[in-house]
Amino acid sequence: MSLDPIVRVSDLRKVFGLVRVLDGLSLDVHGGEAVALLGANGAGKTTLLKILATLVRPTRGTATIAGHDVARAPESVRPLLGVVAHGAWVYDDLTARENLKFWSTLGGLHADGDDLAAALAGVGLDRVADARVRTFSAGMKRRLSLARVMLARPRVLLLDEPFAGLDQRAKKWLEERLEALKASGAALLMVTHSFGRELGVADRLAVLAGGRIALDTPRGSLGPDDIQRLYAVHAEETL
Amino acid sequence: MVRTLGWLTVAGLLAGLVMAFGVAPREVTQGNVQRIMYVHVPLILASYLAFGVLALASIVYLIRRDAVADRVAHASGEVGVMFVGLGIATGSIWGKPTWGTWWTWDARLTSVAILFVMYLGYLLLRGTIDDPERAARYCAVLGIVAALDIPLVHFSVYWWRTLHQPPSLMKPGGFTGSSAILWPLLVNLLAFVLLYAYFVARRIRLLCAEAEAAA
Amino acid sequence: MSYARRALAVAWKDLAVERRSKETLNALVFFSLLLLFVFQFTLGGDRERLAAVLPGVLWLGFVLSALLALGRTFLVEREHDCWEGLLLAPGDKSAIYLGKLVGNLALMLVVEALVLGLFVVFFDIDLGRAMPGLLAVVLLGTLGLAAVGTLFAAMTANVRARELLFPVLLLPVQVPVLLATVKATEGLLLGEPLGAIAHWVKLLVAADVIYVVVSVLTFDVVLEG
Amino acid sequence: MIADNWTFVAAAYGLTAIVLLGYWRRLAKKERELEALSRRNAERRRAEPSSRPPLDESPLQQHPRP
Repeated sequence: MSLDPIVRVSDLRKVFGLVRVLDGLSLDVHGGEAVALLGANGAGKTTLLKILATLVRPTRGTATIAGHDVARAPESVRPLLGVVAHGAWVYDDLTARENLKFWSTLGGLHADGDDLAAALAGVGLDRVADARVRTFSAGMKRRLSLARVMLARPRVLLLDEPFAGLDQRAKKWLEERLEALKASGAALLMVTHSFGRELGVADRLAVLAGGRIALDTPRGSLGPDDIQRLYAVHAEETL
Repeated sequence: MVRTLGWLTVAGLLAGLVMAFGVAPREVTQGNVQRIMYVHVPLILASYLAFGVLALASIVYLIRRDAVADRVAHASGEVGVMFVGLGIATGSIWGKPTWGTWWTWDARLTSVAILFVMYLGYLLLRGTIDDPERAARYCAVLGIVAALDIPLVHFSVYWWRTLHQPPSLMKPGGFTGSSAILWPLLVNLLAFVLLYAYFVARRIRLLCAEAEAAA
Repeated sequence: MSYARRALAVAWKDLAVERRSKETLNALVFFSLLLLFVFQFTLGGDRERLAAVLPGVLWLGFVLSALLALGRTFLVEREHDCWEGLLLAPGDKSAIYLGKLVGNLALMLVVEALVLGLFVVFFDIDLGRAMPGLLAVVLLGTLGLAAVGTLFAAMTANVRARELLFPVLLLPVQVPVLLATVKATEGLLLGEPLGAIAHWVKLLVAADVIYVVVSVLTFDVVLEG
Repeated sequence: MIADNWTFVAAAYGLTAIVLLGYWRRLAKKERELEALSRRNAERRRAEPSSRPPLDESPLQQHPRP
């Protein structure tokens, strides 16, 4: 794990209309580290991800990725980012290979045929590489968007419930991919609702409640039920 | 400051009225109905000023993302649309006795009507977007595109009209530019520019207060 | 030069999606047939009246199909949730604008060729002499419509009542282009030499340059999300 | 010498006056409303300083899923 954090968030506030969704949130994520972000529905998890992904401007406070401020210098942040959000960013009428080619070209990468084939094979989509994405299941679309992200070899990965809707085999496979990315030095921030095996990847757990980080603890040996208890204590107490 | 501007405006408007009805001569061909010019022309020229300020404020906003610049654009757009709308109304009221019809596709009235619809769209866009930051950005872009479009509108409408009917420069029915008409016109123009400035200042103050109340 | 490659990638993607789904194309083809019948019923019989009204009718058909096509520019992004993907693409966003512009131009020109073809066949109009000039005017006019249309489509993509807002914003701004194209077409169909409509063509060129330049400069701001 | 139709002149000036006054009054009215609103907010804020606004995240206005 590298020393100084790649992702630094300090005293972040975001107001929608009259509602203070984020209110003085601070969080750091180091390279090679994965942080699981837990929190009740509407606690602001997705808002935090969107701010870090330079999609939403914070009302106050700062968030930097590799030293670049996400609000003031989004252009220098974006090449470092890999975002796997609810929307899988796939065009149904294009094939998997065409989708990948489009996003890599748009991202300014010079991925040639073999890179694309390797990425597709990496996510186990090589057999359906030339099938229309319209025929894909949610899990397959998720794997395609992960292939897109890995092509760019991001330094920071923002994942919004990556494990949702995946079967056991796909979850195990995704876990290995995320471990590999962590090993390569990328910082991972993963929003999740479940306490089960998904958290295996996480080195730290952060609970978001009341617009702030209510708990930030290394996962260590915590089993699913300990996490459940800790979450219940911190997440509910401030609602 | 705004209060003094207010009184100055009132003085200007009164002076304008005195000039328009007292000093200005009774126009030879049209009779007294020509006095409508002293409110019709200043309204339209002041609205052009408003749309110019709107474009400049939009450019400043895009460069510095300064919320005040956006409010200047917003206020200027609102007052501009009101002025140009009144300009059209007074123009057609003036046209009725002069040409016998409420509306003629005269070059100047047509291009002014197009501006009115274009900047009405600006206000509609501003009203439709809830998030203030996004509304400011989109309206700034529209403000600039609309301003760049004004010369194109003028050329196209004038060429479209001049092929059939001589262009009427300042007002319907030709323009006998004598100094007796010029002075009242200039005084009224100054009065309406002051009025524009006063309304924009009040509106900006209101927008700032609304923003503070929301924060 | 990844700028050009990115623009081409966007254009290619739009045309590929359109070629496969044919959503917009079908809608526009059906729309132009509808237009043809409406004009046939109202004007068909009387040849002089038709000839006099033809430029206006033709461009009305072009503008209405342009509104349909341009209004859907960012529909595929919205429906497939790819809007944020475009936002996060590094580099100058105007590449995306130019890609979308090329895609729109191609689509609109195809439909315009169709509408023109249908008019020539069904109203048996002789375009022979006017053809080269008309081609230039149609190209310039379509570029004018598409340049601002693509920019405004991006602005109204995520806004309530966008189907209403888009035409209300676009049409007033496009009055110069509409006037110029209709008048130029009228001149050409009356057999006037290109010189007679030179000022309209110059206006169209000026408008196109202004629209494309201002759109390229401001597209980054519009696509900021 | 066509007849002097003062009625049209009166109509033009009258309409202009009405609209401009109407706008001025609307501005003044809104300013008064805002004044009252902010005064009430200030009192409410002084009355219970510690209260935290409700946490339900309003639908993200940034990207409403149409």
